[in-house]
Amino acid sequence: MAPLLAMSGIKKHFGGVPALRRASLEIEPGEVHALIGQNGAGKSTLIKILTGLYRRDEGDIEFTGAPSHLTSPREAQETGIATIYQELNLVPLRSVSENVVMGQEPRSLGFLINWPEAHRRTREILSRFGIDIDVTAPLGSYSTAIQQLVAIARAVSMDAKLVIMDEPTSSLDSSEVEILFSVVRELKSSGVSVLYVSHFLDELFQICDRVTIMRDGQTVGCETIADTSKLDLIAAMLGRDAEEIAAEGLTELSGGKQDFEEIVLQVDKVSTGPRLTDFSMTLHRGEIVGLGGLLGAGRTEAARSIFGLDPLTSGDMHLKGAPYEPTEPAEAIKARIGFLTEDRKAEGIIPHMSVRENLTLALLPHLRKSGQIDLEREKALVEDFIKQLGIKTAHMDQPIRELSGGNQQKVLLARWLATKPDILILDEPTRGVDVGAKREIQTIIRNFVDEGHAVILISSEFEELVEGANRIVVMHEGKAVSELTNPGITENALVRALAHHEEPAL
Amino acid sequence: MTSLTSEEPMRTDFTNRLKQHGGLVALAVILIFNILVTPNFLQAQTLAVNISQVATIAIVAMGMTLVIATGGIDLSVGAVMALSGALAPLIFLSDFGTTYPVLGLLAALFFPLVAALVCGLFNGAIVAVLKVQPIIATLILFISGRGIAQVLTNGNLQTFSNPEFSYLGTGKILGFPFQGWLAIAIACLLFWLVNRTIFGRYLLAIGGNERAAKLSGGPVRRVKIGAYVICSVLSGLAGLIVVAINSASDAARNGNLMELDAIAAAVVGGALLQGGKAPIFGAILGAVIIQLVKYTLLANGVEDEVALIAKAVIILAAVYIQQARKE
Amino acid sequence: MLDQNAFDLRKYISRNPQSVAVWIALIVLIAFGLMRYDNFGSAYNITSFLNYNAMFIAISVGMCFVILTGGIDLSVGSVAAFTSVVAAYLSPYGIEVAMPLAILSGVAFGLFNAICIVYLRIPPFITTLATMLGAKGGSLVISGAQTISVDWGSNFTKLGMEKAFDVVPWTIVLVAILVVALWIVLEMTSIGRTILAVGGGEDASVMMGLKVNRAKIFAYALSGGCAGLAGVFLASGFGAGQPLEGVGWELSAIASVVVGGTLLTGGLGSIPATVAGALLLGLVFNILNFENGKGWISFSAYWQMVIRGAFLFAVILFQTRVMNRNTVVGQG
Amino acid sequence: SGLPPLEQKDRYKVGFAQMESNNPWRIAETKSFHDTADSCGWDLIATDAAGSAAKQVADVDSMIAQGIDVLFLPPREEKPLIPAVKKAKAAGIPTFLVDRSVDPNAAKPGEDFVAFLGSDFIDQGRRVAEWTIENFEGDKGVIVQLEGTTGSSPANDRKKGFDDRITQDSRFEIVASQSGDFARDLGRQVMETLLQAHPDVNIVYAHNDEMAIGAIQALELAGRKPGQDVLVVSIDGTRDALQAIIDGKMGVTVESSPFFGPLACETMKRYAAGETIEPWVQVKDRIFTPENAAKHIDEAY
Ligand SMILES: Nc1ncnc2c1ncn2[C@@H]1O[C@H](COP(=O)(O)OP(=O)(O)OP(=O)(O)O)[C@@H](O)[C@H]1O
Ligand SMILES: Nc1ncnc2c1ncn2[C@@H]1O[C@H](COP(=O)(O)OP(=O)(O)OP(=O)(O)O)[C@@H](O)[C@H]1O
Ligand SMILES: [Mg+2]
Ligand SMILES: [Mg+2]
Repeated sequence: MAPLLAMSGIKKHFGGVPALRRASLEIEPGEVHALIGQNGAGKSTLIKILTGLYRRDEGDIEFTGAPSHLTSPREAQETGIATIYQELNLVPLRSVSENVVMGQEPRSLGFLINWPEAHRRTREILSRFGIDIDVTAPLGSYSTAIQQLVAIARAVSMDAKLVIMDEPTSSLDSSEVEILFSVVRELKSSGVSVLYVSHFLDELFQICDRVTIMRDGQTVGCETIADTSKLDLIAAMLGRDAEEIAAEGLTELSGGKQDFEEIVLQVDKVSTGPRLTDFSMTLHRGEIVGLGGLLGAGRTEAARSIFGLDPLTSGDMHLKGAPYEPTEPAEAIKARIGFLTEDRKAEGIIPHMSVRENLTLALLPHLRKSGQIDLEREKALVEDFIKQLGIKTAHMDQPIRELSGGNQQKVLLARWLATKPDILILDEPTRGVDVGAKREIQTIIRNFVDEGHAVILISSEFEELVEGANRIVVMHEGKAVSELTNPGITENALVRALAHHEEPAL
Repeated sequence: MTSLTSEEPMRTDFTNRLKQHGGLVALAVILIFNILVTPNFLQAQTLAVNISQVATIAIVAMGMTLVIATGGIDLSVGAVMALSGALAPLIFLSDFGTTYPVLGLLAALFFPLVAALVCGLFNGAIVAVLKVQPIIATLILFISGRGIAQVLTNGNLQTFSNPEFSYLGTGKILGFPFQGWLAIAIACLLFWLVNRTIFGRYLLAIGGNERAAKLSGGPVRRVKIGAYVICSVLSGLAGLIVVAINSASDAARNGNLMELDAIAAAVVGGALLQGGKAPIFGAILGAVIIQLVKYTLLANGVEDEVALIAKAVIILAAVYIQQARKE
Repeated sequence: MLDQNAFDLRKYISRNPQSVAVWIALIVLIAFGLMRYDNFGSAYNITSFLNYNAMFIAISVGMCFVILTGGIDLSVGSVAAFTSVVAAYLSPYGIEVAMPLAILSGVAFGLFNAICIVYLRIPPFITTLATMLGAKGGSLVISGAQTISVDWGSNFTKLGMEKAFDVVPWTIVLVAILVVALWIVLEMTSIGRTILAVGGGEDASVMMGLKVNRAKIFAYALSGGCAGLAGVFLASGFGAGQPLEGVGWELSAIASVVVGGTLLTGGLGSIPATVAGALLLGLVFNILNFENGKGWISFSAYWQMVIRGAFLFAVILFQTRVMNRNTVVGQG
Repeated sequence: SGLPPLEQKDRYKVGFAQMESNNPWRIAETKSFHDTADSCGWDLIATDAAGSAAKQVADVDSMIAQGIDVLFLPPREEKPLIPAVKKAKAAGIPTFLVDRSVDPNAAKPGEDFVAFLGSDFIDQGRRVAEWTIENFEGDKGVIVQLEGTTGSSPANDRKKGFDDRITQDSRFEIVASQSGDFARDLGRQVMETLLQAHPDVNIVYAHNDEMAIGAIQALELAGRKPGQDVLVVSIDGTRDALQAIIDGKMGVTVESSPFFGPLACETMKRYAAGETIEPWVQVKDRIFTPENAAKHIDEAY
């Protein structure tokens, strides 16, 4: 049988930087095909080329046996490719119904949208996912998980030959994942192919038939799932030997002292609104405390409350014994707290400012010399950090937007290290950075706590939390529900705590 | 220049540069055209005339550039000009002003600028504290600012003869108009402010990414208000200059349509309406281009209505060149 | 066919707190006028008020579409002046020729704006600023800098000066049809919803496979067309094409749209509330004229400007208060 | 279809729909109506259309709704104000046009409105031209004309009157004619520019005194001697212009008086008394020259 989709020799550059160099992908009709690879391997780019969102530099695409030259997602939809992109691409201001039916809304009289029918159809589609909500409300008023499911529902409702899911489960809990799987199986049994991108390798073994592995913009292998193992896949993704990996563990965070005495931060029953209702934790000098939880558990809100971004509605905090209630970030920074945010683009970098200017942004008040910025000191300091953290930049005055994600992240990390904080809050510090940079960032974090500082670490990567944190505070629906202590935390224990938010047996 | 790597082919380098300096290219084209066509263009007096006419637009455009750098816009500049322009003669023609001429003169310079500053505070507070969209926030003073000026003067034209005050608009240093020097001094000051001070760094950061700036401890409100205040004070100054040149204050006309000229000058000079860039000398360049276009069309007897169309085309072309640079 | 929730008042209020503010303000102002002035509620005042404000309602609803996409259209005033001249020249051929062609000339300006914005990627503010200058120059050129008399013999002036069935002026009938039609377009057609989606997130709309460029082009063309209609009203209601009219109309249209609760960043807004915004701002003039009759503020016209600014400020303050109480999702 | 009658009574509700208030002339005119109100028994409603003919019509509408007895209207434009005139008539309100008129083909005095009170803009331009022809001493008159607001009727008429007369004398040539928008500041800027392009100019004709004063400033800034090497002529008769004439900087200004209040009162009373009013109540425009400027400066505004 001819493949449903065949992509070969795909190349793509972004402003001189190669993102894809000879990528290929083949999908059979009616199969569930996995696409895996490290952050930045090029998975999303490959998908966007397929759906016409990006134009390829080179390469051939055949869909249903004919050459395909799609130039927009709309054309892709019309030829039978439905896509759930990685960055949730819906319109939060508009209603759930609109987000589901827009583009193929039911009409009456040929031009008027039939709203009752649209709502009915939306409810019906969502009910397959076990969701029963007011579909006329703005999508943005619902949780990320619901938004994610709405995006999936939209794609699934489209009568496609191929449904592409780019990391669909990153914000779903285990029961929601199960529902998704049953929908995927349903699609498969009705002859629809599914391209499934995920970092959760265990999932692949449950629903996928074959897997394509990408590394550094190239396709490095295609296996039948049944014939491979998790370790093999990881090895292929990293381009390293499977045994070696098994021996050394996956992160650089592990290690460090184990006994902590001096409490630097004490948070008691803090709430800031519906997304953070009851949060408590203790942080000692020299300690990494992880915050565990699914997306939407309120980890970011917890960090925001400590950083003075959301005013407390109840509870209190103590910093080194003294009462502490910051009302704006500037105060938190003065109290020697730093906050590396999860959304690098929206809350971190200032795109057209230089590496130097981005790096010293939080430090500016200390660089004042006779009314102006002490440029000499600024340059020396930046020079120092670039060397120390191994930031790859042509020169310090290069605009930060031209740097790769990992290097941008290092600059932002340096922004906070430069303020010499006592406490550093890191929200997804390694999200979207490549393997090498990830290890380097983890080393920087390790060194930082070894110098006697403290870190609050939020990460969706279980290894990072399990191996890195001295303790993990598990959160669920805005509450701290349990606490795990290293040594002895395992991924399984964490997963169990997350799923059932109950004290796991150690 | 030397720090550039030589890896890029020469040609793209050249076209890139051309785009980077789209404004300068436009200026050169206009200058060459004028030298060839416009009678008596190459004269010191022509230069003096253009400097004296461009100075007020340039001064306001620089302030506007700061506001635009924060991602805002200020429609009230013309009204603020009218207000401060109306206050000055009120003060030095008052009993106090005529009894104590020197104090009166100083007060006539000081209080109008204070009034402008208050206008800036008002705009800034509505934008930064109440978080109202800048167009609407500054529309309030756009509508009522001129009205206040006219209420103060009862709508009357105030004419006067006060050589000391008129020096602002008619004085010359080294043969060139005082207000031209003033504009250059302000440009240097603002350039320093933007590029060397913490305020300037935050200003650009806020325009570039407001949330990131706030999360890095930037005083977002204060800096935004500051930008509106500087813009208003500069507008107030421009209003005083106009009054000084004319030896008359006309609250109905002073600064009329200045907001459009200033915004156009700032954008032609390279400011991005979404914020994050504050090309101070670019604003001057933009103002000069707009002034020269006006001069060229007038001096060559092009009718008013055709001149409008020409101005439209030139603004579009200049911004298109600027825009191409970003892609 | 209608969204049943469109009529669920409580939901409407909780989801559109900003729009509610404008309705309250409008009702309060009308009540104030009725109580304070004789003849304020007379049929003559109501019809002449609506007749005059029909032009502003037309450009405001057009502007609303542009703003919903996240853009802006500064050219509407000049375009209306231009089309009034076009309509005046064409008036001998009757309303059935002059009106469509004049509206088309407005649409042409809108399309020009759209091309510069969508394909040349020049920011809307600058594009439409240039078009504002260009259209003004153009109308002065084609009119020879004179007002152009309409043909009083043809049926052209019927539109602006006569009443349908001797009851309601044709202008009002027409603008009411326009408002209802555009309301339907926005609420119940795919292009209307696409416009809302584009304003709510342009990239997301592209990825959802929506016809984003088409929606933007439609919005600017529509705004040009509405300005064209306003120009027809202008020519037919005043008997002349007026190249000098339209100054400042863009700002009052923008103010009407924003006062009506539409986000300048796009994605959220409503046609009826925009009409309410236009009526509210127009009513201020009407009330000031009546107040003049009381002899209080008539001595200086300048007080009127101050009062108008202060009134706008009050409405905005009121709106931010209302909004703070009912936090809207997706803002800030 | 005769004119609506006006009964004789002690107090009248009078509407004055001013077109704009952005220049001293208009302000003086409005003030003149206010000043006359008490002595003439008027309850005056004065509106301001801020330069928009359409709004002026709407203003008239709201006055009709308020039930005025008499309307005084300086129409912003010749044609667009015709509906206002007709509506007032339909509402039984006698209308007097002030300082500008409407298109006589569409609305006629004695029929649609009572009368036009005002001067003749074309004639003003012609008189300036005549004075210039008589008093210019050089061989060749190189003229720069500063026009009023593009498209406005005084600008069009003052240009026509002047151009028609001056071109009859071959000594004169108009080398440039550009709009200064009736404003001092713009008049100065335009003059500065035109002076560079046409340094040989020796006559400046401005459509109003404000622009003339601006031109004088431009000439002085450029080191010229207005009154000696450049003759400045204009229209309006403002205090500043008369002072400039006294100072020898300006040649002539033809009066265009804004003080319509008393004339309006008188004409209205005549009409109420049943007199037939002449269609055009002409205002006698004086001409101010170096000979009489000092005598009249105290009457100027
Ligand atoms: N619009 C863009 N402009 C510039 N570079 C880009 C752009 N999109 C992607 N890249 C770069 O292309 C490379 C591949 O990115 P891509 O998003 O395809 O990775 P991915 O495999 O999907 O990673 P992840 O698992 O993090 O989603 C990365 O180095 C990224 O920085
Ligand atoms: N006001 C809001 N309106 C709509 N969505 C929101 C709002 N605030 C937060 N969200 C969404 O809810 C998601 C989860 O919230 P939150 O940041 O509290 O979770 P979290 O546990 O920190 O998750 P993670 O850090 O893994 O992203 C956010 O990613 C955001 O997309
Ligand atoms: Mg990806
Ligand atoms: Mg989070």
